[in-house]
Amino acid sequence: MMDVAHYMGVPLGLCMAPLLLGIINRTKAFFAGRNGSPLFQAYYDIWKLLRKDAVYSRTTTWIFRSAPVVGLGSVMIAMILVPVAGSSLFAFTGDLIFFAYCLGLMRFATVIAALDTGSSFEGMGASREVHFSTLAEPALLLGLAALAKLSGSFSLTGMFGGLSGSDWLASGPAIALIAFAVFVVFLAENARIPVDDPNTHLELTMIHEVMILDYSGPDLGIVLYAAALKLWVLGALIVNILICAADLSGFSGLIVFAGGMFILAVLVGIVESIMARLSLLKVPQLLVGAGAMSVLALILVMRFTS
Amino acid sequence: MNLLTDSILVLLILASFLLLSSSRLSNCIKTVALQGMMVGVLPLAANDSLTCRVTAIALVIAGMKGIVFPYMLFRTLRESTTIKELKPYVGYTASMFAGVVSLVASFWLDSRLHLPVAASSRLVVPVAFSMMLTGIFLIVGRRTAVNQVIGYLVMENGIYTFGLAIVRDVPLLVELGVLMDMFMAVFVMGIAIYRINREFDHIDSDQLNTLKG
Amino acid sequence: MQIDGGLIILLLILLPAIFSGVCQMLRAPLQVLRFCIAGVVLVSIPGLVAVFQVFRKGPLFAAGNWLMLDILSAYHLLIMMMVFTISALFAVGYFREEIDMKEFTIKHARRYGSLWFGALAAMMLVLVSNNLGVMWVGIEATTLITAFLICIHVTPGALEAMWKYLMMCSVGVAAAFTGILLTAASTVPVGIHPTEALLWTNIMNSVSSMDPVLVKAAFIFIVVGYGTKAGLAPMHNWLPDAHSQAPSPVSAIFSGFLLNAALYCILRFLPIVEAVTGNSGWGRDILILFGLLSIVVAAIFIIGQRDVKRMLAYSSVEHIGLIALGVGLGGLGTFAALFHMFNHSLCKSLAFCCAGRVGQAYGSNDMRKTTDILRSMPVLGGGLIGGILALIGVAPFAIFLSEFIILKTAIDSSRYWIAGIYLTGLAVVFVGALRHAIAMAWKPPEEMAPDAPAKICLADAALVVIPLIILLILGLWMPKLLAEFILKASIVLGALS
Amino acid sequence: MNLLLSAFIIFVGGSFLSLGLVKYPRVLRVVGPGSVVIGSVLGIQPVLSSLILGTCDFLQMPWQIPMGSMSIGIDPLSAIFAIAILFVSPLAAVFGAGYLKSFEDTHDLGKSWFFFNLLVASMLLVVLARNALLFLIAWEVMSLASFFLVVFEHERDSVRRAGWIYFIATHIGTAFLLVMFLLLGRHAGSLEFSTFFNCGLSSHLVSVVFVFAVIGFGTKAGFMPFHVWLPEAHPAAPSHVSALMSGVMIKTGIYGLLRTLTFLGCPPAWWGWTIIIIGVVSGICGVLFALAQHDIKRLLAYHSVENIGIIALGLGVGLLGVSHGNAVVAFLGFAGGLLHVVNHAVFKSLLFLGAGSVLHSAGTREIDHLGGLIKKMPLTATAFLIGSAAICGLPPLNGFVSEFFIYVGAFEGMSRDGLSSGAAIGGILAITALALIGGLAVACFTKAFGIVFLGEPRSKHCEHAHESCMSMRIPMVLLSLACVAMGLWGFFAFGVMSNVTSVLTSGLTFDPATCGLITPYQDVLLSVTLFALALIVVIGSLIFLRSWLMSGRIQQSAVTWDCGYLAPNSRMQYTASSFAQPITKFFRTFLQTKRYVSPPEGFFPKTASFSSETDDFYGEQVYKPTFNALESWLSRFRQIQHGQLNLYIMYIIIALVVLFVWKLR
Repeated sequence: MMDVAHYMGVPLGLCMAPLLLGIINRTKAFFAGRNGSPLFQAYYDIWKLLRKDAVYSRTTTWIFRSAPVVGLGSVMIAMILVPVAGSSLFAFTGDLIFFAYCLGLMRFATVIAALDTGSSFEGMGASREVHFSTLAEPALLLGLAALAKLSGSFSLTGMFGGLSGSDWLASGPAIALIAFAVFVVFLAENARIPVDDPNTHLELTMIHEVMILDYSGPDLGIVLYAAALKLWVLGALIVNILICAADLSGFSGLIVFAGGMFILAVLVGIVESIMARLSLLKVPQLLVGAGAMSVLALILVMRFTS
Repeated sequence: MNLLTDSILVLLILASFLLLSSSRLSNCIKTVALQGMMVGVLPLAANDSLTCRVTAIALVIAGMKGIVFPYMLFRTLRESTTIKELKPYVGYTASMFAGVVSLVASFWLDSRLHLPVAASSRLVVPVAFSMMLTGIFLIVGRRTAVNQVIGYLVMENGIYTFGLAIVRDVPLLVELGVLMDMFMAVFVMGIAIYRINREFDHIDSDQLNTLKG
Repeated sequence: MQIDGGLIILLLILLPAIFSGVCQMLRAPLQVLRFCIAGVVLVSIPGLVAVFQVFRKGPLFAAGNWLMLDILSAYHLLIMMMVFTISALFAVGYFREEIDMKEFTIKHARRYGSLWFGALAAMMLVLVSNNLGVMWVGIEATTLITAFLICIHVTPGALEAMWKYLMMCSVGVAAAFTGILLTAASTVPVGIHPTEALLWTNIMNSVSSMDPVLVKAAFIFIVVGYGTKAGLAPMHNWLPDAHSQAPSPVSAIFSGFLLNAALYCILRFLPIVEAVTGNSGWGRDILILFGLLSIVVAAIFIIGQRDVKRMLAYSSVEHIGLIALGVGLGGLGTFAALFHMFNHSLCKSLAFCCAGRVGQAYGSNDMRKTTDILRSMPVLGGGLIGGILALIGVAPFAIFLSEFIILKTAIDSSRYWIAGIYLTGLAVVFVGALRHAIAMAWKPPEEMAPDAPAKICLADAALVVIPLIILLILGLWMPKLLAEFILKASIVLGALS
Repeated sequence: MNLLLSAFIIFVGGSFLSLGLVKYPRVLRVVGPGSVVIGSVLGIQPVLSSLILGTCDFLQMPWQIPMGSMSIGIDPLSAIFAIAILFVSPLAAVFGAGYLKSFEDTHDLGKSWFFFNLLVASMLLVVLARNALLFLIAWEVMSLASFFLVVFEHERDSVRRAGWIYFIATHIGTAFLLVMFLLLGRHAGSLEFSTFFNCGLSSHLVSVVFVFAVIGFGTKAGFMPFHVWLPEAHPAAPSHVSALMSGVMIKTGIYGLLRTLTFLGCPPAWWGWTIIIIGVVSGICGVLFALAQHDIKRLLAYHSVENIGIIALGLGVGLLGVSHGNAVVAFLGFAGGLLHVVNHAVFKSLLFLGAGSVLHSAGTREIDHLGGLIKKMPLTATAFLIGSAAICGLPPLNGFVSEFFIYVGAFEGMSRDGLSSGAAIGGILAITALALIGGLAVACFTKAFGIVFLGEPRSKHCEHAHESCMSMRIPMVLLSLACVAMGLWGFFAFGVMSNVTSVLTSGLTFDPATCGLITPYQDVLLSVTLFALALIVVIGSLIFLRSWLMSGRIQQSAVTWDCGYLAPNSRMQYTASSFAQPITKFFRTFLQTKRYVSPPEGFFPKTASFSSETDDFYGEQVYKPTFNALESWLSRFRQIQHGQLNLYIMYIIIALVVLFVWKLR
């Protein structure tokens, strides 16, 4: 499929990812009745940070310094695999495994970097991060497996490309379940409410933010950017599930896709505005629930296709 | 001859009963000596044709069982302070009863087995069985070591009688060997009892139970 | 080379008997012990010649067929030589300390030497007799002679053990005598001349016309009777007492050959009863029952055992059970059982001798006290641990191989229950014995361990290492000669015909 | 074959030589590991050629032993295990040379090297043997040698106990193997492997053989309910031995199972199920227990259970594929499982060597007492990091490739049929388990690496820590490189794996390697390789970019942000226990962690303490009570030896009577 989306997907993501943060914040501001920060605030922040000097803890080592780039690199590779409007730069059978494990590598890097500081707060955040992602990973993979079963393909592109409106008609509930499960994983992995509050100011309650407490300067910029990219790639999965009904390709597909991403961001903003953060002890239940939904979807799918 | 054999056999059973019911060790030894003597002469009574060899062997055996073994046991007993079986596992009345039961069982067993009996009397095999059982009963049911040796002798008497009943002619060498072994056995047991007595100041087999597990 | 077989056989019995007397004339304890070595070597010469003859040309007969050495007894003879040699060699080291302490005087030594040779003569008589009655006489004689060997040192424990040994074995052997009488009775219809009625060869020739019921009854008496002496459960109770109280070289003989000799008598009867019952496995079933029972009982007692010699004694019960089981299974099992007999005798006599020396050094046979032996006495301790490992069936040792073949026989004949009980028993033994072995080998002692012996005697080292190496080699490579030998012997037992 | 034989002979010769060189420690230090290295170098060529070219070789020599024959052979299935043996053993040996130096005065290293060489030799023989008796003897020698290696530090109670448990477990496992081989041999008529195939066992007995093989080989491999010896023995053994045992020896169990499967013909579906369920249980429980451990080597030991679980998942998927006649699933499952065997051998031995290096320099295995070691032992830390990432299955390292195979195989199994088919559910199970294991493994190894090497030292143990000597570093470097290299070799692994799986399916109606269905997956693997490469390149260039960005910037140093607290100290850091606490609490039903808490009390609390201990569920709740009950039950029978002569004689009489009643009615 030699269309524009094939090549534009990755650049689009690289450019637009921080914008999602802006949209989310604007949505929240709208709900709170504030003006809010500019849409492009995330770009300003990253740009500002990249130009700053850095302060490092004496405890830290090269692990701490290289973790942001490892994270960024892996999320970029993951991005290559995510289809935009029905096609990705590369696709091969089983690439969703590679995708999931790239995000795993990013997490691994972030967590050990947090532990590198020796701070108990960052250790706490790291501990929570691995706990929640342990539960999120099966939910994500099972959800994707259900999609794979539905479409008969085991690559992200083939999977979303194989879905069509008729699938929605045939097994709509299953797909909806999957979309919801992946949405929960998306919120959890990106440290959004109700799992984590990116704007909290109490270290004891943070997850993602606390892990990067000690970063400063360019490294922090990279971390922020990588987080935005992660938001983008996981969000792209959801959007792909939802827009697969509209069999689009080419430039129009790109537009629809981007629109979908923005709507997703707005949705996140709405969720963040109307929901409170869950108690940390409740989060596992939410994630296990998401996993259960994935399993349910899988069973539904198998019933329908057998 | 049949009458003679039968009467000896009855005497043997009576001796067994006596052994079962008497508590004084010296009495027991005397009884077993008597029994041994009678067992020894049994072939003389049972055989129709007395050869020289049979007579000689019978006399030797009677001598051993009736004189030598008891003598050795008496010697052993003299060294020891125990003269009486105290508190046997099975009381004397009960022992008598057991003797009667074993006798009945022996007759029943004999009637079941249909052994090819070589001897003249049908009574030989059940009496032999009864003596074996009595011997074992004495070994199991009595505490003093001397009484256990006596039990062993009674059992041997039974086996010998049994052999008489079913085997026509045991080769001389074997017979002598067996006799020799028996002699040795009693001898060794005597020495053992003697030493046990010296070491422990008793010949109570019941108290020899430190080795277990 | 023409050798008179009869002469050799007579020599085999007479030589030890003469040596037994000679011992009374020696003047120093050490002299007696050395004479034991010389004597056993001297006996071995005609013994080996006879074994060779038998292997090459078939059975030797003597004294009007009353004495016979066939391939089965020759095989046992070989094992016996080996066990007695090991016992004699170890005795020097074992008693040396007691000699220095004046605990083992010339009086003791003479008695020991005489009885030791007496036992040899008696067991020789068992092996070479063709007459079942004479065989019985030999067994009873070994009982009486070895009873005194237990209490070379008169201690309360030794006396108690001796008394139990004496009584149980006498009663048992008396039962066996009843069995022999029944056998003799069963030959009556055959019409063999009475003086020859008890000759094994004659009986074997006339099994077809014997009364089966009598033979069966006889066999039951024989198995229980001789089984008492062989240490088959549940008649084994004298065995741990006697083995633990006897001096180690004597325990080695007990475990290494006395049990085998009694078992040998049972084995002699097996082909008779099998032939009479039409090879229906009637008699073999009994052996299987006792074999399994022995393995299980031994396993139970090995787990919680504290005394190392008692543990080894129970292990003997187990292994005798194994042999009985193997023979009971028949076929290849008989082969394995005979092979196992060799392995067990070699290994067990080594283990007993080492255990004795270790116990001497620590002043106790309690395994909770004799710990860290690999450090304090590397050679003898190593021999003990190696022996235990070999005994519990650790692989490259030959016992693994023989146990494997026994298992194979059980499975090949679809007797899975037997295989199951057998393996369970062995596993329990393994668990129990290994726990003790590990603690003995390495556990740091609570009190001070005895100082290591001043120097490791080369002879000791050789004594320990050579048997273990033989076991290793046999586990990995079985000489053709030995295989053929055992094969021929198992054919005598009616297997693999 | 001759080269392999000579390798074998060198191992054996080296072992006896080391035994003789006890008095010359300096020579021993060279000879002991030297023979392992030389032998391995010699042997690696035929193994590689068999693996790559798919050739088989067979050699039979007469052997003077009943039913035995010296039949040895090599085919790709043997070769893939042999390659693990011949690659890891020399490295472990070289490491051991440095590691054991500090034991020279107190321990008998001659014996240690004797058994080490013997272990390597016997492992090699196990995978080469083509006769059941030869196999069993080699198998037992392997157990014996490894037992003696485990109890190297035998003065410690825990070590002796571990050795005991290990030897018992492996021996009982062998009992099952004995029965299994004999059942096969009975119907085949000989104990040669070549006669075993389809030897006419009834379907009943085939199942028995399979179950016994799973139990017997599973005990060695560490399948979940039979794994109890692993967490005991691995911490007890010296680290290079743990590396060898965990990395290679337990894989011989997998080898045995696979070899047995080649005898049994087409497997029914429930075999695949069994193996998958074992894989799920071992994998998940293994990693959970690992997470709850404080002892780094115990943690690694549980991870071996986990990885064996992953291997079992692969094999189970493969079996399901075979039983459903699906060549693709069969190939991917088997290939994934087998590739994971090699991969695990590499990264697990790397991790054990790393742990050994830490233990050697810091003197403790308690994770909570360590910290900040990366500054003192940078190389060890880096190697351990690579191993950790690899064992988590993260790209671009080798663990990912094999897990990828299994994932894809499970998916293929799932996608073929609907719910009615077992293969589908098996696939779902495998995917779920792998996903969960992956997440938990990340948790576990971030903990292990993070707490041990990062942060500040948590106790005095770390103060004297130092980087290890050269002979300990080189193996770690080589193994790390292997982790990376094998992460990129997925494409090349394809050909090798099709050789190996064709052995596994040789007796079946289809051969995945030749039926052409699997060729598309060659491109898939090429993509994996390319992406792994791309990942490295991208990260590398980003690092370059970052350093360019940072050049000329002022980089200040400060204390770690302490949230306003003024006097932080290293004791306030997160510990391993606290790091894992949320997860262990979440899974407390499985873990049964014992917690010992004395909470701070009063207004001015002086002392408070918390400690937790997670014993093995099966060990503590299943085996121990069972064995104790059994022992006390059996000991009741000990009363029959009561010392009363009268009753002993009674036994004789009873035996007589019973026999008469039984046999002469």
